[in-house]
Amino acid sequence: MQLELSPTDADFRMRMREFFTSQVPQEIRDTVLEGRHLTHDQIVESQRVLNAEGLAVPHWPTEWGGQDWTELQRHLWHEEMQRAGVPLPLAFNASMIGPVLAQFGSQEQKKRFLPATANLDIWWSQGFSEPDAGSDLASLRTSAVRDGDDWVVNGQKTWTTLGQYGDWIFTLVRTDPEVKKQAGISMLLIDMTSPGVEVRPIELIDGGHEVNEVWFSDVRVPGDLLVGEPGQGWTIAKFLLGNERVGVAPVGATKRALARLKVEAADQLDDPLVRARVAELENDLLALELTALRVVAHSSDGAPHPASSILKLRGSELQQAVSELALDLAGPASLAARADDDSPQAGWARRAAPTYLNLRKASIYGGSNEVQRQIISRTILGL
Amino acid sequence: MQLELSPTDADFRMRMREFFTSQVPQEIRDTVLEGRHLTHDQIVESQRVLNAEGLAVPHWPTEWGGQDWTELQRHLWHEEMQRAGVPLPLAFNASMIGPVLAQFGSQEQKKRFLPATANLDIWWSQGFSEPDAGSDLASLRTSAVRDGDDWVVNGQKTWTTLGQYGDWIFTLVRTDPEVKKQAGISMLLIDMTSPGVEVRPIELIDGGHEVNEVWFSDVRVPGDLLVGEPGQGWTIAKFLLGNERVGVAPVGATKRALARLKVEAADQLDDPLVRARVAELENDLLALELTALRVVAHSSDGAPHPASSILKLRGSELQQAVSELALDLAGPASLAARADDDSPQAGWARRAAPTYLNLRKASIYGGSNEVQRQIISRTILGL
Amino acid sequence: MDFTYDDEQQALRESVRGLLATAYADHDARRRTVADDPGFDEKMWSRLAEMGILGLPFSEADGGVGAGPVEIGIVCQEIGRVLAPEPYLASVVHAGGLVAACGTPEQKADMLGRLSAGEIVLAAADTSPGGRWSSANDGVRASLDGDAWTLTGVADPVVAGARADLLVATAALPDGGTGLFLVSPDDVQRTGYATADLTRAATVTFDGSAATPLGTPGRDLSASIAIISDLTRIMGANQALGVMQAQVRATTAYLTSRKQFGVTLNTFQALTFRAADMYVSLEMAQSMVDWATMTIAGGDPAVVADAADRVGLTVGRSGRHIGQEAIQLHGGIAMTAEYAVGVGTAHLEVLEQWLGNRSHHLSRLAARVGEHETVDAV
Amino acid sequence: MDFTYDDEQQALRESVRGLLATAYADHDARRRTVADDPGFDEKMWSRLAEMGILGLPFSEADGGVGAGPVEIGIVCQEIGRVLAPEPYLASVVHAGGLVAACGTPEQKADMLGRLSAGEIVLAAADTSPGGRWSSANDGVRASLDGDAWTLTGVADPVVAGARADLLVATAALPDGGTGLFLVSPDDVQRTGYATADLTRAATVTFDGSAATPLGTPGRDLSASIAIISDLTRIMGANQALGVMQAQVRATTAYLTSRKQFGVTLNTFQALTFRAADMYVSLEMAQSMVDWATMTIAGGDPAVVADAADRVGLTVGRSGRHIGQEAIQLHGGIAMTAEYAVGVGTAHLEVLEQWLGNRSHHLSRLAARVGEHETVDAV
Repeated sequence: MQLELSPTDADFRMRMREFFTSQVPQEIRDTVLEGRHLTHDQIVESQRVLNAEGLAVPHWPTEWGGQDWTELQRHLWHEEMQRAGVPLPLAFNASMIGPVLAQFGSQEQKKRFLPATANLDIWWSQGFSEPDAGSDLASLRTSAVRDGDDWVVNGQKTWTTLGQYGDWIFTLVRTDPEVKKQAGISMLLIDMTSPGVEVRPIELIDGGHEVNEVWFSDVRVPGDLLVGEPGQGWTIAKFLLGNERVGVAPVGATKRALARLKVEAADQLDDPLVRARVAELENDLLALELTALRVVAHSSDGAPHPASSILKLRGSELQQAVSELALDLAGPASLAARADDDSPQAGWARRAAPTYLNLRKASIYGGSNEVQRQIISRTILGL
Repeated sequence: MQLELSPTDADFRMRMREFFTSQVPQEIRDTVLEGRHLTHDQIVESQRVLNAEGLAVPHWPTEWGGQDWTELQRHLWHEEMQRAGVPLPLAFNASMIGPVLAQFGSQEQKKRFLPATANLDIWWSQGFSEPDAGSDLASLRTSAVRDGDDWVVNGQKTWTTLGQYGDWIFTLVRTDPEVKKQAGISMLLIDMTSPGVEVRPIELIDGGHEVNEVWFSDVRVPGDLLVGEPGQGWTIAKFLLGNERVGVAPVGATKRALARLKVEAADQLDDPLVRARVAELENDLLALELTALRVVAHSSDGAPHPASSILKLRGSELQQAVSELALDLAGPASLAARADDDSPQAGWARRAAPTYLNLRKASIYGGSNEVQRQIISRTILGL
Repeated sequence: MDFTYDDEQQALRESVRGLLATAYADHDARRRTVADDPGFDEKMWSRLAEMGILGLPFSEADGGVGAGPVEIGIVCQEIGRVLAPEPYLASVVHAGGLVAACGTPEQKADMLGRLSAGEIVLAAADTSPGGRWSSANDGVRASLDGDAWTLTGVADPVVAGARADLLVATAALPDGGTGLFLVSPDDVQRTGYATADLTRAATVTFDGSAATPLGTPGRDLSASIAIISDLTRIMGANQALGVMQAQVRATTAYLTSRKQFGVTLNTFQALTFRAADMYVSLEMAQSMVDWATMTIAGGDPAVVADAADRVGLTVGRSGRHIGQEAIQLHGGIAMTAEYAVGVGTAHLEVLEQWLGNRSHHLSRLAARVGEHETVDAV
Repeated sequence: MDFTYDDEQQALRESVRGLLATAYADHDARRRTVADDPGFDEKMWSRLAEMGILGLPFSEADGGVGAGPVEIGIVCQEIGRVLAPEPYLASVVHAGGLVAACGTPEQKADMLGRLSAGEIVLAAADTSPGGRWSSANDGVRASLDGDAWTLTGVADPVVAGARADLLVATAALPDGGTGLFLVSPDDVQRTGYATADLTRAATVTFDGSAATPLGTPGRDLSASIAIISDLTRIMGANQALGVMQAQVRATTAYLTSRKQFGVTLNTFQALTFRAADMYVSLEMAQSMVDWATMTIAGGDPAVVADAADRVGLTVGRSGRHIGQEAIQLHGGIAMTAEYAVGVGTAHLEVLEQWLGNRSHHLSRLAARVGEHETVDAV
């Protein structure tokens, strides 16, 4: 057992830190650090800066732009981005469809999509959840029917995050209604400019437009846009969801949020009860960070460590707890949630309530905390 | 809606307060208030003082020593006893077998047992739980087989609280193994001096001897000691458990415990974090007390209000939380748990750890908090 | 001691519930109403006036109905239940309460009469940017030149401040203490905005704004301001209770109807137990709300202030618990503005941070634990 | 960075586990052992000496093995796992640590050699009645008459104090500061007692008791005393971790085997989810324990003190959570002294209140939140 980073890893970390803080535009990083909303163009710009340096998709195969890093190095890369306020590479591209195509895609699909995906020339959306298929994804009903070489898609997806920016969408569709649930599912790549694709915004309780419904009406999809084999969709989806592990716990971002809060609400740190809440959170975040490092240390390539469920569970709880503290420290100023920038109330205080409300999603999306508890109790504890 | 007690009720309360604080020996009340263990004789003495004034079994039929009080008056009586440190009348006598015999017993049984039960001339024990029949009481296996006019009892009961003092025990036994679970159960009254009855102590984690195993080996019980009809045991048990409502939430006792703690650990009240814990607990206790009053106000005679599950749940949680605060305030002094009275550590601090450990039972015994949550979700919420 | 409503109170509840249900039982209607300024339905405001609801707290002499705190609490609970956006708490209970407590007989008769009739909307400007629930408002200062008073400074958030026909403003007096002033919106700069739950508030900037003292000019009214704040807190707790009742009901309905993995969600014990815990929180909140509301009749400001802290702590905590769990047990759908549950959680937060959050109340209670032996209900 | 044990550490763990398992895997054996004084098994103490476990922390020059904190932590975890009652933490880690840190070369060679060989039991007397985890011990005062030192005052609780062959006592020095003294049990009055988990402790009364200064006479050793307390806290956290691991394991085993209503308890999702939360607490505790143990090697007392507070807070909270839930999920059986789970909960409490409870650590950490921007693992 040893705490210190090896000289190699310490150098690596320093290199990441220097790059992120010097090459990614300050304005973009400030937007992240202050908890403001990133624009489409900021997200794209940031990812291209990373990609130019080979830092957008390090966990991909080296052939397609990946880096041959250790798990620890990937972790350090991820933490340093959060520390510096660098927007993480778009998850739909970097963590989801990219690895899927690298693993299951045809050589043609790889050539066509992977470079553009790494560079965010294509913005991918995710089309998995449906109104009646959330945690129970296998119940999905969106259908794809063979018509010559094409597939004709009908149905509805929902909770499509940032679908309003999407160029393409990777979807799970039912290609065989006769076989049992999981076996009839396939993955299709769909150009969102195709006739019959409609994206409708869903307004969230923080007033933001972050998720969408996506409707498919007789959308014609060429046959070469099916990933893997027909009926392999469930396998691919499990592979994809397993890859969510990297970056599952936003430790660095939550630490930055708490650190900023200590500065922004510094006058309230005289209150021993406030200090105690901060101290508890800092300690919990340390425990979480250490647990993430332990998971990294024990991960072998590929298979997600079951303890990643712990990271998701605690990570979301602490992210929410910090936002709750911010709300309490903001107090009456938090009412100015939708006031404009001329407001006499501090920006962080105005953002406190929307952020608090928005982050309720953290324990729902990406495998709810109930699902995580189920994984822990079944897979780890054998219950 | 009105907060004040009516003049009648205010008088009633003052009368109770005066009686309890002047007629029940100070030494007994100090024992309760300081959280020390009562002796057998103290419990008996106290109940006889109450019974002489008609205050031991006020909820019984007036014919058998009860008082024709309102629910609110019963509540005030109960709270004032706790406030004054008066030991509550022995639950097995006053709240369990007494009402059962008054409702289901034969006239002979009533005459024979009720006056002696009210006066604690007979100390009753409860023989319900078995090693494999706890929350799932209907699985009980202790058998009673007809032999002429008698019943012959074999089996084992457990968790028999204060069984070491028991003169008689009311038991649930299986008199008919052929019919479905609940239908084959009857209630028998058994003289604990009968041949074949053996009481074995169970040592608890606080070092105390509070519960026992009771073994029955060919114990012969005269037929006139069966309560009600054969097979009526389940009905009687449900009636009995429903009666546990009165006194289900030890609000007054927990309030006293917290008030004493504030005095005993007064030097630590300078710490804002300690004050905050105390303030939270005081507020929670107030909410619980008010809820108990609301339940009392809405109770119609007989049927237990479903909200009584809330009182049990929160009552045990707060009782435990106060004991936990005491432990933290005791600090290193709490190590002197089994030191004798010559110890230089304060008595309250020495009792902190055993009390904390002992009160873990509060959320297990008498219908565990899981059972209470089930009742709430099913009966009240319809889930 | 009695925790039940009498027949008249029951009738009041039914009629308010009926009126509000026609408008807002469908959450879409609430959503449409708050989409545009002033963020509430002026017609509903008139109807509430016609039913005598707006005049409930004020004496008949002043054009009101002269009802008690229990009745006002009933109205607030019903408002909370459907998230009705009308500024009852801000305008009637808080601003109206300040006028009733401190105004001259003429001021009261004039303003409360018009308020009760639904002719005007009042707003209390009592908080400066960054202020935290203090009855002093150091961000706004009153000056006296001859017998003309003016105010200078900024108040924010002023709930209902953009729509208000008249502002009731607190300000630091030249000789110390805090006074109350009536200020015409024409004499200030106002910038309206929406809170997270689409309640409306405003930044109000006084810049030598003409002001009419409420009551005797120059008198320190801190004590009265504090009392009315405490009453508003207790009524806010009633409103929060209504929200929580609706959330628990919605959650149980969802658990018994929504299917996952082929069965309804109430098949999952981990969820039903959490619903049970929500219900426990709700009952505790109900007890404290009823109690705090009843303490008002006693008329002792110290008792009411204590009750306001106590109910603020309990309801603050219950609100967090129930509001968060209601969203979690619903899942994604409750994250949307289309669904009342998530918006209700936003409303609970706005009420709490506006009137005093649980940390604030806990700190105040913690400071007083040494002053009593036990806290007794009666 | 490496969170895994090397081969030697693995082997150490296996051999300690093996030895302790033969004695205490059956909880009845532990129960019989603690029933009588001295509350542990002298033969086991000798065997631990023979295996080199007692000498683990001490240099080879002093008769020890010269192992590092990770090795000592392994031993403490294994002790916790079976609730072994031998006074390793009190006698070796704490009292032995004080001697190692402050003794003269002669004192160290003498005492640590005999301690490592299992020939003596030491106990640290560093707390006065009512004292709360301070390195000053105002309840015991040292006096110097000529070159003869004496102590007067009361120490309590002194863990392992009744059995100890030699006491290592802290005392206020005549000229200020805190010194360390060796005191023979013959020169004090001792009253032994059992703690809630049947660990043994004692009240030790010094009444002009002859005392030999540890190290340089008269020097203020507060800093060293604090360092050893922090090391003991971290090793206590290792021990608590072992207890919690055993409790989580016992709970999952119980849930999969115990039947109610005809099915095993793991059928009830409300229970399995709570077991999952216990596991989360356990993992967080494990991370902090590993981390805090590793900080010791860095040798910076301020870092170690901070780590002791952090692990104290986390393990304190995990211990409450896991200890309470382990009993609750077992039900009545865990309330009995016959069953290891409840006794483990008692042991967690004794460790916590002996070495510093979570409130204490939280207060200390809270006082420092303004001194750093973030808390970083590396």
